[in-house]
Amino acid sequence: MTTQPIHFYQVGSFAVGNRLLDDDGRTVQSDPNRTNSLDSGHRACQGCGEALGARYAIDAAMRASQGRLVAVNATGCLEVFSTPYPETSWRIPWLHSLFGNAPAVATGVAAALKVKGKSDVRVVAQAGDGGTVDIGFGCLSGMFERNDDVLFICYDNEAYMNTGVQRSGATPPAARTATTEAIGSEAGNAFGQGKDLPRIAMAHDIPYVATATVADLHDLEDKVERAMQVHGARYLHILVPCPLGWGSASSDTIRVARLAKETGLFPVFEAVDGKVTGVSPIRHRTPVEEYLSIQGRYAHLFGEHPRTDIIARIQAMADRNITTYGLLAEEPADIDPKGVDV
Amino acid sequence: MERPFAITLDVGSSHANRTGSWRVERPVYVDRLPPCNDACPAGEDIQGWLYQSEPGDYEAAWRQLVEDNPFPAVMGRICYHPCETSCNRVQLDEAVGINAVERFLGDHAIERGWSLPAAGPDSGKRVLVVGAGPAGLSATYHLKRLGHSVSLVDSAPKLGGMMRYGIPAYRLPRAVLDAEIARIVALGVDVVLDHTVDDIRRERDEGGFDAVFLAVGAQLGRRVDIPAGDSSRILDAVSLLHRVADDDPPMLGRRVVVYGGGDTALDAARTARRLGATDAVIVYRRNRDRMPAHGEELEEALDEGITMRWLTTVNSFEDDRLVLEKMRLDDEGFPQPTGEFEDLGADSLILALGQDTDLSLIDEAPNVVVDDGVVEVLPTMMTGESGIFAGGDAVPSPRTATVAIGHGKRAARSIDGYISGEEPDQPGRHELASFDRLNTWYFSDAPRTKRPELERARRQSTFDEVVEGLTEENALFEARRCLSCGNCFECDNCFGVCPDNAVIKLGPSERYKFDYDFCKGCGICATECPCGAIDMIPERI
Amino acid sequence: MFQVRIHGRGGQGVVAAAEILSMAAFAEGRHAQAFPSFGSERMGAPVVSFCRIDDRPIRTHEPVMEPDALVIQDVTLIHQVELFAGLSADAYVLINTSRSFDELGLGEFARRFHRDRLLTCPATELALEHLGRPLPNAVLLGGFAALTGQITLDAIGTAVRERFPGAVGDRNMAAAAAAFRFVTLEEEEMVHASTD
Amino acid sequence: MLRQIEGSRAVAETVALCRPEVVCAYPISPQTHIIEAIGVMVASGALAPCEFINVESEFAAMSVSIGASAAGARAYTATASQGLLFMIEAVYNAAGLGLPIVMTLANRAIGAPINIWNDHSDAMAVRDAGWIQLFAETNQEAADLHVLAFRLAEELSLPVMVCMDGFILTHAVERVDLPDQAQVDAYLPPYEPRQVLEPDDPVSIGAMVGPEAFEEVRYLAHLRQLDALERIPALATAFEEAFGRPSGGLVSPYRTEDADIVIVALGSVLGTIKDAVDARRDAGDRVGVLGITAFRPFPNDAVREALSGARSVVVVEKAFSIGFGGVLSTDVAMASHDTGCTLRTIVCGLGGRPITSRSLEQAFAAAALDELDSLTFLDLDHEIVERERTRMTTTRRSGPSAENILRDLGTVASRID
Repeated sequence: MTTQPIHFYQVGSFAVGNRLLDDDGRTVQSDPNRTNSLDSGHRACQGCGEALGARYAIDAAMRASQGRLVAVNATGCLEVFSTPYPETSWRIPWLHSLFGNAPAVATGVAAALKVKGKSDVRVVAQAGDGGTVDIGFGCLSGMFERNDDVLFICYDNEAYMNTGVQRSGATPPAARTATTEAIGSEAGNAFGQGKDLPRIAMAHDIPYVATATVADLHDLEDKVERAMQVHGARYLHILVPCPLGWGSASSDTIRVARLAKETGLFPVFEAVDGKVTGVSPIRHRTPVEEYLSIQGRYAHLFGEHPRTDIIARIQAMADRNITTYGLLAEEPADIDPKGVDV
Repeated sequence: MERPFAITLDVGSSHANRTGSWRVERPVYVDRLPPCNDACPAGEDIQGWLYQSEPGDYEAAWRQLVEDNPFPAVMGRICYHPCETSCNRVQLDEAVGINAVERFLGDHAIERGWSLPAAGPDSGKRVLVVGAGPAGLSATYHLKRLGHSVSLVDSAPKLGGMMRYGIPAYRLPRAVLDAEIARIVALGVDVVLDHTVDDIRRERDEGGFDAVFLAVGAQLGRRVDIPAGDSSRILDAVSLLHRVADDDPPMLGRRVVVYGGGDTALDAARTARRLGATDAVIVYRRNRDRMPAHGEELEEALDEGITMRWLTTVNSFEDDRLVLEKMRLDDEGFPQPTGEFEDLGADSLILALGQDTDLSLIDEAPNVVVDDGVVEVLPTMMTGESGIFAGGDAVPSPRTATVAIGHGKRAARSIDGYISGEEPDQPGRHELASFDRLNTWYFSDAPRTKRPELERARRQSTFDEVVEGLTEENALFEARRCLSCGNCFECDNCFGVCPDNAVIKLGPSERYKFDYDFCKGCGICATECPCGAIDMIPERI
Repeated sequence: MFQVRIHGRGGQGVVAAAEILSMAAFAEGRHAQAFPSFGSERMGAPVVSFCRIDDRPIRTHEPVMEPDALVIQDVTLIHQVELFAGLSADAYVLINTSRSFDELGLGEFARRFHRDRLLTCPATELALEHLGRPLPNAVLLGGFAALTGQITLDAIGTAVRERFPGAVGDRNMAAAAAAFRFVTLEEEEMVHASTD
Repeated sequence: MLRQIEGSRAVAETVALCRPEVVCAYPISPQTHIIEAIGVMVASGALAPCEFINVESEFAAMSVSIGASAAGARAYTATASQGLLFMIEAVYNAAGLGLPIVMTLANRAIGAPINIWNDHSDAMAVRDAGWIQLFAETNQEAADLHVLAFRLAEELSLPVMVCMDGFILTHAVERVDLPDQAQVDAYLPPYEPRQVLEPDDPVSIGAMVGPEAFEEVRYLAHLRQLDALERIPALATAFEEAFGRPSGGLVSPYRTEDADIVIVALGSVLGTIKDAVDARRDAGDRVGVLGITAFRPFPNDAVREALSGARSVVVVEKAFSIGFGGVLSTDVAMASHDTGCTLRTIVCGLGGRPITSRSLEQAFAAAALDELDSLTFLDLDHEIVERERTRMTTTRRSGPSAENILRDLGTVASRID
């Protein structure tokens, strides 16, 4: 992953757009003519991170494929809030089949396009963390193993939100869900490895695996674009905070995602052919408390008798990520001289 | 293609679902007052002209600037820039080098020979401005733009007041001063020099002026009675600087002592060095913390080898010996004598103990109230006598050129209102754009560009300018460090981060608007706005 | 049988309101049935819940088509959805707002009903005052008790405390009692107004 | 062209002539020979263009077919038994989305106890999934029905399941007249999808449908199955014209005119039944046979008409609804409720239990004398059943019945492919 050169246009490298940059220096989202693949009128909650992440990713994929894109969607929040009869929010060809089969359905679409000679049309499959790491896992692994020409995008909000916030294989330790209540000495979800899907995907040696968050649009769009440049099975894992399930303010969706990355709890990296080739370094290292304390699902760790022991274990997880992936930039990203061209 | 019923849906159908009805809070775009603008005594729209500079449109930036202040090049040198002190960026890394950019724009304009906006259509009204310092010249400029004819009177042979006679050339090169003054005169000003006004009423009535602006400044150096054998070796800083400005420098000898702790004391000491003094010592009754002089000035002085005698007073001056007494600060922080004395060899003593105003010209204008040696004025700058306004060092306020320029502008507007019989419209001030409203994540970290300084050896011996300007690249860089506090600068964040596509991008310099049909009021746009230009206001329930 | 329909938004405790009302009826030894409308809506979207109260066992499970009372938790809903569908001229309507029916532009509409059966009550303000949180659902039940006389404030109290044990329940109850007083006063004023 | 060929092979070659564009393969006996053969044809280039995809489960096999069909490709797969149950969620989904997938079901029993041999339990388990279900009596019909199935599926935008008895047909080498490519091309036009995922005309397929429209959606699906009742005979006629032999259709009556006993059945057992019936005819009983080719949609009218003259009807079934009785019997009873005939059910051939014409003859003879029980399990070993029942009532921990019975029979274990 090539870390962005900082264009010194006030916010050139971090904001969605910038009046001082020409169009190719801006994000897809800054384009008034972006596809809006997931259009207004959908029924997602206020401040839904998944709705945001889906539009970010699919709009970028639309630009990368010159608008020749087909999407397959697993059952889940995204599917339910985007296509309740009689209204759809999708502006692209879109197919929903079942909860657990999105990767296989996408494989079928890709096969059909190939046999029909429509090589210009590309296929994305999308699912939440439940449809990816749990019920869709078998089909996903099969798609990876066959290296089918599909970009699979997981919008990870770390629980089954559509059914009312139950624990999934991607729910982090100590997090409260409807099935891991904040009761008892080990309140919330149990400590454990969880299913590290990006790593599992890498183990299939597929050409491209990457993680991203809705907090860094430039990074997310770059990864979608790179993923679209290659063929075969590709996997993009996007962290999308859920105000309802995480108990965070609807206005904090991006902030929470940013903190997930800046604490090191959610490593943002990129892997080609099963090898990590780049990480998005932490810009302002932040203790995990800052991330945990603004989410209701961790409220039981604070309050009158803070569970410093559990917070310490979570901090340890973050620190491990920081060492494993080398998330601390050696020297602060320096300013690109071209950034102040006169 | 015939679609299967219900299971297959057509593009765009979700627009029928107006999710705006979910909203309990609505986002609204606001413009807030940036702290720099708030702090500028001359009332400049600093964020405004920095915004113009960022794309490199220096003329637009300069024009924006001179709307309020006709002296960018001068201010870019001598202003003590409270704007930078209050700049929100201080809390991020360092303040934006506003003053340096201002100077760059000022110099750039002089190089390009840009002229000020033309005088307004003739109102047929005449205004007398007494004193051609920053206050008088500023008032003149704004009065001309309002279409009034101005007669500008000064007792000195040249225009500029303290800018010329109080500030040494190494801080403010005369060419720069002359250029910016000339631009004002070019608007068509009736200038009368070497003329001292002794009775303001008579002057007004004989000249048939509709209004008067008093900007006579504070020209009299304060003296204290110091027992001295040869009083000719004692002079005050104001006259020293004045004579140097007139190319008639006095003989000071090699050992010069300056008594005082203000900027003038530093100017005097640094000037003495340049006149050949090997030892320039400043004697001050209090300590450094209580010194009224500005920090940067002191730093530069120390760099140049000026030495300080803190907590010390001058007791007497016999032959070539000064008798100094050590002081100590009492609990209130006032200096108290200790009875400990010491000698200091000196060829001359310069008193820099502050200045007084010569107000003899209002003796015949009893309604003009004088208190503590300065003229009482209303917020409109009008004195007790209707039609007579005053500003600058002659009224109670900090005695800086920037304040004076602000007075000039305010007075000009009040005078315009007075003679046209209309209340000058007071533009309502926006709420302050505080740091906590910013989302600084989006701003690139970037340290401030320091202005290069003349290497010391050269500077001590000449009156060449000490501080050089920024290169264009640096100026641009500095301008782009602006956080645009409280004012949208079109970063597209709100447009990008809305999960409901409820923000409409109106195009370059047109900003954005909300689509309340679909906005659910989540507030992400407000949280992620870098400059805090979005408020969330509750929908009434 | 007395049938109630409650309108609000996902996340405002609309379903809880119906449940609490049914628990209150149960506490009075009556038969009650509370149920939500199931939809794909999310937090913030308009939602509806229902409650039936009767002295006999309730067998029907059809939706409530013609409610005897309407409780509107979120006044912003009046500009959309068939809020007043199936409402008879004898129905009760309680709207959570500090404004009057005329201010809401419902003056004309309101004249079709009994004047003393249509009331507005600033439940959100009362909730903020007593709970410190804008949760008007339990509060409105106090107003409902006063408006319809279908249930006693005590029964509401029992149900609220069962639902929210401890301090939260007490604070909710205080707010509900305040709403009860508010509505009672309004009613009395109307009586005076009509007798004047 | 006439060939002496294995049923699976005949089906594979016929399917290939139908030019499927995406074929999904996941192995399960007894369907394996079919997809193996197609795999070879794709690999050799004999079948092209075609994507042959080795998937990781039956669930994926049907899911890949769904994606391929929705994207405009002619999709085919095959399965059996447990495999069908593992994909059942996707089976319903394919029908709900109206995707014209054709699937061969090599009928096999469902465990536990695990059993790889033939009966119809699997087909009956997805009876209500919304698929058209055609049953083949012979390998000739099995092959022919696939050609008809693709055309029927694509005309109506409904998935079609061609059921053929596992092993009995799939593994039997018999004479089959295979069509040639030109004949099939003439009969089966290229797939023109009713809807397709296409960037130039984007639509959302697979919306969530609430109470306000779901019932209508289901009713429309029912109407399309009723349309199939019209189309199946028409396509059968067209088939006979094109290929010079009858195949398919809704029902196939045999000696039913003047019959006062009619035997009703599905699939390959019909052949055996016809032999038994001929024997009973020789013995003087007026017996006939009604073969049901289209089980879904169920041809009520055709069945009623065929049974209208019968005094007694015997339904021979290779599946039954535990705790009730016949499955097909229920449908036949509904169809003939007003013909005044008596209806009996013979359950036989479960888990591959051989069905002999001798046993059938005895049963039919009993039926002629009105001595046949209303629900008869053919060739059931009552002694074993009794022994196990006593074992269960006497000892709590009697162990698994299947193993007990095998022990009683002296069989050590049974080979499982």
